[in-house]
Amino acid sequence: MSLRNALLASLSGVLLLGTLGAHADTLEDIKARGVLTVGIKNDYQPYGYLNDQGQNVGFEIELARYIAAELLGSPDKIELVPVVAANRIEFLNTGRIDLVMATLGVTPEREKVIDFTVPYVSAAGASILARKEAKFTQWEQLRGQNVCGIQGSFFNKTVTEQYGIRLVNFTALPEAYRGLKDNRCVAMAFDDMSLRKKLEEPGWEDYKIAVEPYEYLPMAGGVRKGDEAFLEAVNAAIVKAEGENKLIEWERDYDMPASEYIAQRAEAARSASE
Amino acid sequence: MTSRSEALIELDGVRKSFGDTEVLKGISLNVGKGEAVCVIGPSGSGKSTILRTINGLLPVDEGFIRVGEHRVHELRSDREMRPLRRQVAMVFQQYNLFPHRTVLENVAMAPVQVLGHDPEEVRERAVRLLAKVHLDGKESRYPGELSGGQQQRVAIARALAMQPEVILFDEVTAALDPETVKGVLETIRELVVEGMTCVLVTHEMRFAREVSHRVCFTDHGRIVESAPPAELFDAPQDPRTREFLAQVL
Amino acid sequence: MVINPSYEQRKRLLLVGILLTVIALVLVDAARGGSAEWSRVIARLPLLLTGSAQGWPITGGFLLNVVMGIASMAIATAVGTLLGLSLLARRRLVRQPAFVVMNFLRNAPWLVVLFAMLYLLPYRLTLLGVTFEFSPLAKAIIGLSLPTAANFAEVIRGAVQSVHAGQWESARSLGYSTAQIYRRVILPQAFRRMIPGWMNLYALLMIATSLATVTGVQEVVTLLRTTLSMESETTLVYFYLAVLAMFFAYCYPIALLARRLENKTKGDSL
Amino acid sequence: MFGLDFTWLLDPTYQGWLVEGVWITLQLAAVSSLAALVIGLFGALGLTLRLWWLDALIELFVEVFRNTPPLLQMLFFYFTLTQLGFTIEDPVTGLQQPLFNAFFSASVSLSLFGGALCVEAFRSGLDAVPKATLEAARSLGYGRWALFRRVQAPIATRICLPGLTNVLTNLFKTTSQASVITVPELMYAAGQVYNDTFRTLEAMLLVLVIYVALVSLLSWALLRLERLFAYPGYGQGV
Repeated sequence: MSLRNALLASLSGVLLLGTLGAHADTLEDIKARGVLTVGIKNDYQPYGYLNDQGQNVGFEIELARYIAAELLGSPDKIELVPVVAANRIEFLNTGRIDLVMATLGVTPEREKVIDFTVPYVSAAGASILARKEAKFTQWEQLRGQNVCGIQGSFFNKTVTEQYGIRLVNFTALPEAYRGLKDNRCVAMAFDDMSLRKKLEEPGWEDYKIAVEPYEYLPMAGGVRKGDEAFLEAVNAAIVKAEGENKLIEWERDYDMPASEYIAQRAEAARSASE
Repeated sequence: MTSRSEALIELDGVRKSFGDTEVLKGISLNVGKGEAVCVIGPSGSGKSTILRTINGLLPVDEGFIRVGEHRVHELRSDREMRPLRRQVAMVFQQYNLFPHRTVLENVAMAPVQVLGHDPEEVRERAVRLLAKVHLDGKESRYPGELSGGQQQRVAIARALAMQPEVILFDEVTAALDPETVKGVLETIRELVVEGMTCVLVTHEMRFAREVSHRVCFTDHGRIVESAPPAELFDAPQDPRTREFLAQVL
Repeated sequence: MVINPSYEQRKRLLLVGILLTVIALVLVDAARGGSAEWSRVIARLPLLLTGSAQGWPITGGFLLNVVMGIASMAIATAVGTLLGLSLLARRRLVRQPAFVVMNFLRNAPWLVVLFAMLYLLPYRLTLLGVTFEFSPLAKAIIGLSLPTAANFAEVIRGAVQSVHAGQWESARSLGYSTAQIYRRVILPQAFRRMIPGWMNLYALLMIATSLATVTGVQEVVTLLRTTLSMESETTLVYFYLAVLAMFFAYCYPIALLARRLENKTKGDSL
Repeated sequence: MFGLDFTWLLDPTYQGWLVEGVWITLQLAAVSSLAALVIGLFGALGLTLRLWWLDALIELFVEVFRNTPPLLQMLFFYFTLTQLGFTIEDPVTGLQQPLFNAFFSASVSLSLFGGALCVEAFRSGLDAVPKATLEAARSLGYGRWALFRRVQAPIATRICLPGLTNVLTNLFKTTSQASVITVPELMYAAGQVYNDTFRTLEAMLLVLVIYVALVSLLSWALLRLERLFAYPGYGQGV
């Protein structure tokens, strides 16, 4: 009887899966290995992207290198692993990487599965990209409408639950943009910074940011749960960088608008160390 | 009739069922060394089943079977059966030659691979046996290239190559064209004359009469009558035997 | 059915004709201004085929699909043989679990198995002091090989069971052990009948390698999707057709050969 | 236990996504199976006409769809048809809207893919009707159409049922690929859930079990059908 067999098989499959991975002390591990493995973005200006020479650069990359220098003595004792929204938590929790520094917003859901470092940037959440003639300006006005999005965005659930928006979620960003251009959706919901960058490209003259983000949220690094010693070491490094005004420098280096948030944190870091 | 103690094959009270149908309802039969016994009877009377219980291809539900010193009914696994099967060869209605091996290989492979005999010696034996069944010159052919009668004679040579004490023949001419039957029967007749112990299930009444020392008539899972051929064919005792013979002769 | 001998020939002729017409149309299109689109496809062809613009080394693209297909098939053949022989085992304790595993893997969609493997296998696994690294590519290969193995097990079972029961009887009467019967009698005959099924499975697997795009492996569909974000909309159709043609050109001959062999072995049962 | 956490299943939003996912998967499978059967039937009928050019065209259709990835076929139908002008003007906004939404694109693509497999299944059924049976019927004076309707088709349908079971279960499994073109079926729902909860393994295991259960149910039902229609003593265990 195939049905019973199927259930049996699935049960045994579930039982066979113990917990895999589970590292004890990352700080010890990386010191033994002599290399820090960090998950970063490579398609996300200004935080992490490839420059013309094909090198990984960006605001978060600078910070990651700084941390490597603090922990291991050299900014080059680092392995950069490109990640995307949908796999970065998985990469971390299965041990592929030790630290995520990939535009990771601090949300309660994520807090349940990983530990956050101290936040280092406050970024805008999702905004709405639509054709110039679009009339809506509020999230609430999009109730029941088809809006293109991306699988794995943190705001998907909120947007569906709170604003009743029907998200049409693509797996890849280019396809979502194409969906919008093909008028499969009235608008596209995505990270504010990316959408603004897209508007600068040719072919997007007929579009605008129609709805502003409904929230700002701090971005932080992520480490595995319960990895106290490592978390403390990383936090110490970040605070040290803030105190040395490094983040303000990088902000300038990568053409980011000067943010009050970073300045405040630098101030706080200095006063704490005094 | 052969007495029990001298018998090479001894069956006593053998019963066998397939699901709800009882095919053998208590078969008792003795076959002496050098004896040729024919089993005849209507189809479905259990003739082929009797043969298959003798070399353990079918396990029995009840009863006693002995071949030489092997107590077949007590053997459980294939592993325990193997020494028995080396003494009891079988020839099938559908020949069951190995289609991926040449005629010579068909005859020679089992003695080498199962009995562990010297390949050179077995080869010579196989060539001799093929000549004996009048198939010299066909050694390197494949079974698919031979007629049914020729294939059946290869099967007999294959059985002989194992140097068995008994050969079981299961309706070996039933699938053959009439013109090729003769050669096969001739080969079997020669074996009987040489003193090979044979148990034959057959529809060829004339052949049974000529070749066998004793004929058993089976009906509905029982041996109804067992007698030398002259007696059984000319003066059958049981009404069922008479009825059957009236139909087929 | 009586077949007019020229029937098949006429049919073949038409198919070849259609193929030539398509090629001619592409060429005409290339000659008349449509060539802009095709030249884009040709410019990207090394990328789509090998994953690097230079054409070497292979970092992705269609050749990576080929590599994945071959690696998965190798694993699937080994695992599937074990599984298939377990399906034929006389012990219930061996046969039933094998049956459950086979059925489960056969009834699960390839895509879901692939996804499940991606998250089920750890990135690093230390067993007895040996550390195994599972890159997404390795995971995709394993994920693709599992359903293939289950299907191959079924092919093996079918082929072995298609060998006439008389072969078992006669081998057993000759005193062969079960292992010997498999090795000397059954498998040599079943082997011929397995080959078409094995090849068909390979063609199926090759097609399924496109699913690895969901695991982020840089195979041809992934590259196609990224490439399209850089190309203008009008080239879309051309790019898709080019990649569809790649798969067709690779898989169709294999499927054709498999069918020829199948028709050949159909008649050779005893 | 075992580090698996299924507590997210209690969240009504996730439940809603998953239930809708199963429902859409069933719809997609039903629509494309029906269409595939119709395509397969017409294709096989076309083959019995023994017109060489029709035969060639059907073969072309079958081979193209059988030997290319269904995923790519789906992407093709979803993205390029709009490009080729399959659009419709929205009466309100005056914008060109795609004629085929994701569900429709997936259905069309799956129907064609499944249809190609069905043609093959029906064809091999027709081929497998013993020549001797057909000769016997012809010698009894049956004409071509009567022969097909009264003898060939009834036997062929029964012979091709196991093959058809394979095709339909295969098609059902292939519906999971529609998630890539945003059809909110089961696989898509699972993606939504685990991207939110990060319980990837749990979500994938759940979906795996659901698919295996559904496909097992389908093949079991088709097996029953096969047994129900079988002619006693004919074509079994060969």
